[in-house]
Amino acid sequence: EKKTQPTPSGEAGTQAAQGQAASPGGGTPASADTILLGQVGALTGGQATFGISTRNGIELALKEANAAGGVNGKKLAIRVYDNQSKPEEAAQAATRLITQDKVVLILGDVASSNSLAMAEKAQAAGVPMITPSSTNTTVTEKGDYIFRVCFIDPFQGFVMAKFAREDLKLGKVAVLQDNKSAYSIDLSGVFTRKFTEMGGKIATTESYSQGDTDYRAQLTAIKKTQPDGIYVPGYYSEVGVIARQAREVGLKVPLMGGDGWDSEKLFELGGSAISGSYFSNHYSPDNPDPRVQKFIADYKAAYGGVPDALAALGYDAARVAIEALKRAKDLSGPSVRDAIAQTKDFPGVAGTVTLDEKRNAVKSAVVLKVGDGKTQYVTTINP
Amino acid sequence: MSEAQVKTLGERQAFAPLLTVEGIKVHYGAIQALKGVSLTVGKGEVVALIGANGAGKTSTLRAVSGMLKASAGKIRFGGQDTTSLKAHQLVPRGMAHAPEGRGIFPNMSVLENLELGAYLRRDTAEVKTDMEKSFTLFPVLKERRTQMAGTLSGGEQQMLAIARALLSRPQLLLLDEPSLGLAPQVTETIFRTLREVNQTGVSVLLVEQNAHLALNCAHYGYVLETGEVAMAGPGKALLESAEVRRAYLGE
Amino acid sequence: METPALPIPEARTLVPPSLRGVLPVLIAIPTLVLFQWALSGSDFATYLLSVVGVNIILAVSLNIVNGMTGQFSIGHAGFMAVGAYIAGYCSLQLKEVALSFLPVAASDQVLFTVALLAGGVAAAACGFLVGLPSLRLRGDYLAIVTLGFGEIIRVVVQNTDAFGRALGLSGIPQYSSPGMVFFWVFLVVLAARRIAGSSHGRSLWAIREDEVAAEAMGVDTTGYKVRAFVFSSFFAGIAGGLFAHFVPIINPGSFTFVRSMEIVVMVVLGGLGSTTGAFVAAIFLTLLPEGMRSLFGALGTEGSLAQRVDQIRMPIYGLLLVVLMLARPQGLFGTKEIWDVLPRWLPRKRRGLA
Amino acid sequence: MSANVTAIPVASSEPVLVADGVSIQFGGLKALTDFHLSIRQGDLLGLIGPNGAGKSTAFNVLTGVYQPTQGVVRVGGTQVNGRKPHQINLLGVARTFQNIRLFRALSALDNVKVACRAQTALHQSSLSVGSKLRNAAHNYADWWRSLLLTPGFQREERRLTEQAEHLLDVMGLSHRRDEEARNLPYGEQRRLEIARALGSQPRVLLLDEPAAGMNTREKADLMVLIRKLRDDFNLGVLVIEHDMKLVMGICERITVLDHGETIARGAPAEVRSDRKVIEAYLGDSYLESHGGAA
Amino acid sequence: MAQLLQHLINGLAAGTIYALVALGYTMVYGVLKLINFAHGDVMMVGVYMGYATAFAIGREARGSFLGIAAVFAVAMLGCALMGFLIERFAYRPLREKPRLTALITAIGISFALSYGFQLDIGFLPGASPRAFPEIIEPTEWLIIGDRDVVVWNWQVISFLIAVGLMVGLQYLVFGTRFGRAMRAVSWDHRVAALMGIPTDRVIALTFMLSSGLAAGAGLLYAIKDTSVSPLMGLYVGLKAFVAAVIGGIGHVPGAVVGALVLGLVEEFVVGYAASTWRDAVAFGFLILVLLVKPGGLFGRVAAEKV
Ligand SMILES: Nc1ncnc2c1ncn2[C@@H]1O[C@H](COP(=O)(O)OP(=O)(O)OP(=O)(O)O)[C@@H](O)[C@H]1O
Ligand SMILES: Nc1ncnc2c1ncn2[C@@H]1O[C@H](COP(=O)(O)OP(=O)(O)OP(=O)(O)O)[C@@H](O)[C@H]1O
Ligand SMILES: [Mg+2]
Ligand SMILES: [Mg+2]
Repeated sequence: EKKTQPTPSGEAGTQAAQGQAASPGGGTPASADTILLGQVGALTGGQATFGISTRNGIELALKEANAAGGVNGKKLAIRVYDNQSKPEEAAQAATRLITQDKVVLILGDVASSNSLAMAEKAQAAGVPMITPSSTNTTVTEKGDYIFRVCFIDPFQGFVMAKFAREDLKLGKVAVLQDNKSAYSIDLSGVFTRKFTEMGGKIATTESYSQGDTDYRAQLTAIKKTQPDGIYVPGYYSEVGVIARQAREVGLKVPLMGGDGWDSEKLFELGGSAISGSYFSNHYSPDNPDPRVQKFIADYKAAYGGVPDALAALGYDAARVAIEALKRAKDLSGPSVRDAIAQTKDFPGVAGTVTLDEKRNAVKSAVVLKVGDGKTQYVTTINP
Repeated sequence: MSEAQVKTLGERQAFAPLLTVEGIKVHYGAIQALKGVSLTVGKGEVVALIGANGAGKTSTLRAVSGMLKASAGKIRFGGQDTTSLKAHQLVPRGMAHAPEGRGIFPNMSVLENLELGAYLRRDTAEVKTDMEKSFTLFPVLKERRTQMAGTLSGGEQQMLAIARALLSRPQLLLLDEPSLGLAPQVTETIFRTLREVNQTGVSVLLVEQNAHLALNCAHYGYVLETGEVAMAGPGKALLESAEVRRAYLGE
Repeated sequence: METPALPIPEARTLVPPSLRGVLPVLIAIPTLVLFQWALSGSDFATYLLSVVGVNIILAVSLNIVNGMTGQFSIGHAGFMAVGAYIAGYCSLQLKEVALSFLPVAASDQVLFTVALLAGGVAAAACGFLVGLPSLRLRGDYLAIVTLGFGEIIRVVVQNTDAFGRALGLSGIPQYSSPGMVFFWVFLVVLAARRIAGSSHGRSLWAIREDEVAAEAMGVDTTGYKVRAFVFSSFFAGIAGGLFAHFVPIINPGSFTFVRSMEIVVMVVLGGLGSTTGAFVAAIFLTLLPEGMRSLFGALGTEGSLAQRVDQIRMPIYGLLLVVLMLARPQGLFGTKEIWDVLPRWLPRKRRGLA
Repeated sequence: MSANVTAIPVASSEPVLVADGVSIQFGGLKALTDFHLSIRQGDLLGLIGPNGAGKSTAFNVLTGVYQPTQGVVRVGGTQVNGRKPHQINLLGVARTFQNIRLFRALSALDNVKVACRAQTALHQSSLSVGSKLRNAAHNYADWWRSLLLTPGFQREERRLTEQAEHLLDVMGLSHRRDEEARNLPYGEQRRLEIARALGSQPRVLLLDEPAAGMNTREKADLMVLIRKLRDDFNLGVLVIEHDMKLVMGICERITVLDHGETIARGAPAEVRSDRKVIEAYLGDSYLESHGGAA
Repeated sequence: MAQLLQHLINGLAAGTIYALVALGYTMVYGVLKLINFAHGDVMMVGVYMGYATAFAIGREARGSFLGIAAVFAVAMLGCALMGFLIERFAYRPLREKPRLTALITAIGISFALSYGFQLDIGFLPGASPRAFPEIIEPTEWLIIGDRDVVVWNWQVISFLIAVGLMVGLQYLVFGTRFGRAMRAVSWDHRVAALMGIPTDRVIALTFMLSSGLAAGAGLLYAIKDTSVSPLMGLYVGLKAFVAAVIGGIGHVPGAVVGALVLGLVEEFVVGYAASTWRDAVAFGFLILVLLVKPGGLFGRVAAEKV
């Protein structure tokens, strides 16, 4: 027996949304002339820095928009909740934003499990959600209210495989993945597949857990296989130390990674050991585009330090949202959703955003080389 | 202060006062264990404290040695007000308490237990001779020197507790039911030792169920009833009193 | 005068004995239906109450092992994980199935119950395994085994493709409703109370008080400890299953040892051995962070402090635990139950009653 | 054979509890050597000896707390070496402890009920897998009965309560029914321990220094009580006690241990005048004050 | 072969750190029977104190002996003070209370510290991991072959410190008056007081010692792995606790041996089996040890005389 699946389709969700989020006609509890947005992110716990970077980026975008007159005369405000890097907390916070704070739109988390939990709630309630930096494919598959402004894991894995094989001309690469992070496992999977398809060889796959600080065992095991390079699709918080210890055990080959590497702290944590490594990213601070440079300057002024990719994506996601709010015919869920879906050629600091029918941004990726205290643009790879 | 009507039998031998307890009260949560107990122990005197189960004998000793804080009343020891002193501050002033339930350290050897008795003493050589003395008093302990105290039999533990208390060279020894669970012979040994110890000038405050033994040995005795002193008098006089014989000797 | 394990009150003539077993259920079901109906339409309350309910089940069930039996388990999240993953997996597999003779909603609930029970039974089986070492291990050593078990479960899940590895299981149908969650809350509380009042409960108390004496009085201490573990982990598994069906995403990060500690905190704060204490503490500690959110929310949305309120919550939570424990070291109700303690907190009433 | 204890014929002349050449060693220490003992229902026996002679150890071996290194312990004809204390208790052997071990936070009534409860459990008659499984199934089913509050279960609970109340009454503790055990005075705690032991409906009762901490008057009462219990419950009683008045006053036969070895055994009068016993245990002064043989 | 040797060295180095932290657990447990769950977090705070000191004294001073001494002194004294305060205000009031209550306050303090240090307000460092400045310049102490096996100076230093501390603490506990007092307090502090032992002071000193040790251990850890974060206490603390239990909690050499064994087990699981299963194997190993020896490798389950 098959049954008609009661997945929260757009229609069901719309009704719910009209019942709640949109009922005050776009007005928010704060006041009639403010539009309230919500963000859920990791502000505490192992992934806290990602949530905080994202928050800063979003905050910057809102400040700018408000300075420029807001949305149709209304000011923008945001409420940020912590999810402690746990999906149930993300779901709870999202539900609170939607039903208590009655936000018109929520901005999601970095970690895909948490964004997925939020997406379930947002989709069911018919409140649009944009995730700035969840790259896992499944997130936007939750429904038509869920969008993202970044590329997806398969693309990023492909980018690095291509770069390793064609630009660096590596033959044998070892993989060191973060077993606690779906993102890392995904990238490592795609990379492995693509790299072997292109004729390369995977020497070995080792793993660690987020929060570890001693990787010598894995690196010693990797060293035995004598690879030409090591793909470490993890977060900068671990990668920096991995680089140091790789040098310590005598591994001199280049390290490669993904956008999780992007942080100013990478240089601090990795010291000179990380120099000469490569990672794929959403944007390069080297990009001479004045918009990008202005963003970097503003960010530096507000928070100190060069914005990382998460901040840039948070900034872009917020701006995509704001633009859509301006275009939307009212502030109800479906209208905002439709407005977001129409986003096309939006000039973000982390690349141009065009949302495809799967609500994913189709963007090119850049490959950066880590230098002494800063990154250096190497190449752009298109989808 | 609800001072009870204390029935006093006979005259007390004159001793210079060492310990004076005045109207102390003790509470365990809502339960009032002592309702104003007063007693004195003289220098070189043996004083027995008898009474039924739950009368408050143990509580009295605990309050005296600082294990418990009295909620009212005054305690003077060796010419000082010690009411608010803690247990470990009373030891250097000459108080030793072999508590109810023996309180030996089961995971330490017999020897270490004894050494703890002399914890505050620095005169290593004399501690050695004192230790030898206790070994002559209680030969079993010498045999079991290295055994973990927790695996001693009940009686052996009691001997250990007393020997340990003596090792601090106290002026006043508080003993809580030292004969509990002891073979008759050992009980005798202990009481003989008590007398010997007393001969060397140590005062003893003794809690005992065996009223016969205790009062025989004591210069003076107090009878506690439900947290109050009901009777007091020289040991022999109490022993002869009809009330004591009926209530505590079962005659 | 109260006794810790309240015996079943005798000779309550109002209800015939044959009815007493089922009467609470007869009362509970319509109440819960009403409750469910009253909640419909308020999603946040629904969500929050579901979380509260799940935590109550966890705390009350852990109390059976930690409070009543005096064992020390700090791996409860592990059992919860087993229940969550097994039940979640079942539901994902059965998502497309419907029982043709029932309406869709009813069929869903039937399948959900099957999935829950599967999770509960799997957790109970694990509880059996973890209980076995209690034959040889005491106190803190047993505790560390339970902790180790919880961590092993996490690693196993993290390495199993069928369980979605680090990403976890998502898209689990949202079958849990507060009515359902609180039906299980009701069951666990009733079960815990009835165990406590029965000879089995007394045997558990006896083990907690003095294992040697209990054994000498004919109590099969090992058997009882294992049964306490089985019983308690069954409900933890159910709690996990309920949890999986409203979040509705589970990943290994939700079942860490910190989670286990949070449940232990609820039990101790409620008073070891007090079912109602665990109940109240679970409610309080679950709502506390959310309450702080509301409190801070009143500060508005502007300014950097307002943006950081969620970060400040957790350290405050930690300090509050210290303060609470210092203020009530014996826990909320000690080993007693709320109806034993409450009259004493209301002094005037007591005098009236006495 | 899963016979219920209560079904065993009363006043059998068969020994219930037998120790046959039991020895136990702790490291190098021989705590008990070649110990023999046989108790029938209705017997009132004494076990005495100096401190550390091995009396409590003998109790521990008889009740399964320690496993003997040599020898055999039998209860009702079954060898019980290797069984757990609770299994031995179910076969009809109950005890008290030298250092009181009550369930301190439980009410007096519940203390007794814990022991009463044992009678509803299955006897694990053999150590076979089948019997273990049956046992487990029974136990889990039993939990369900209490969860469902079946009428049978309620009846059982009432029976337990009545039984426990009766025992409290016998031991003169009725007024303490709902008091937490830790709040009872010492003497009453001792009596509660006996009441609890009786709860398991033993055929043999082992008392480890029941009079310790009692005054002379209370001891006299206890003597009467022990005799009464023996008669009313048709018990075999084995008492460890250092109070000679009590032991000599009530025991029919006495075994004397010293350094783990049995140095004498017989009627009180014989034991009392035994040279070895006087040397090892009683002391010469005892002889003086009690005027030698009776 | 070379690889095996390298793994051996890695494992011992990791175990050494666990050992240093485990010693603190074991000491507090030995005296109070309290699993001090905040121990790892105290260590974390100590590391941040050292971190701040290292910056305060400036880059040049760091490598010098005085500089290193300053970093260690500030961290260890600071932590000892913190340990004192925690004991005084969070544990002492609960000493007569059920054991679990102090455990809960320990958890509370652990939460407060580990989350508090994630804040980025004022002097607090923020959630992100930071690189610990190089106060001891890493140099190769021994090189075999073409860098097939490398032993670093800090590995040797840490190992020697751990072993030295183990011997020292063992002596302290079993060879000194203070140690005897500790053991007496551990069994029953009320009776210990009757021996004239100032129990409060003994417990406070034990706490201070254990906290100071934690800070020292944390600094060696930070030198070894260079990365410090507010959550480091949680991760290291848990492993060190496991190590202490493997060795028999409360047992000083046991803690060190247990830690070294744990470090080696983890290393070899990663090196020769599957790195994903490391934690499961570590805990599985723990459970196995306890099933065979219920008191840990060295601990004895206290013989209870009935
Ligand atoms: N820790 C405690 N908590 C609560 N009540 C207590 C405690 N200790 C003693 N009591 C109560 O205080 C009263 C006096 O007790 P105490 O131990 O001083 O009596 P005692 O004369 O030494 O009796 P015994 O002969 O049994 O040793 C008793 O009613 C007892 O129940
Ligand atoms: N678990 C054990 N480990 C080591 N030695 C033990 C153990 N249990 C008892 N012993 C030793 O065995 C001997 C006999 O002890 P037991 O307790 O049986 O003596 P007892 O006759 O009951 O003495 P008491 O009259 O003093 O209670 C003692 O020397 C004791 O030290
Ligand atoms: Mg007393
Ligand atoms: Mg004995």
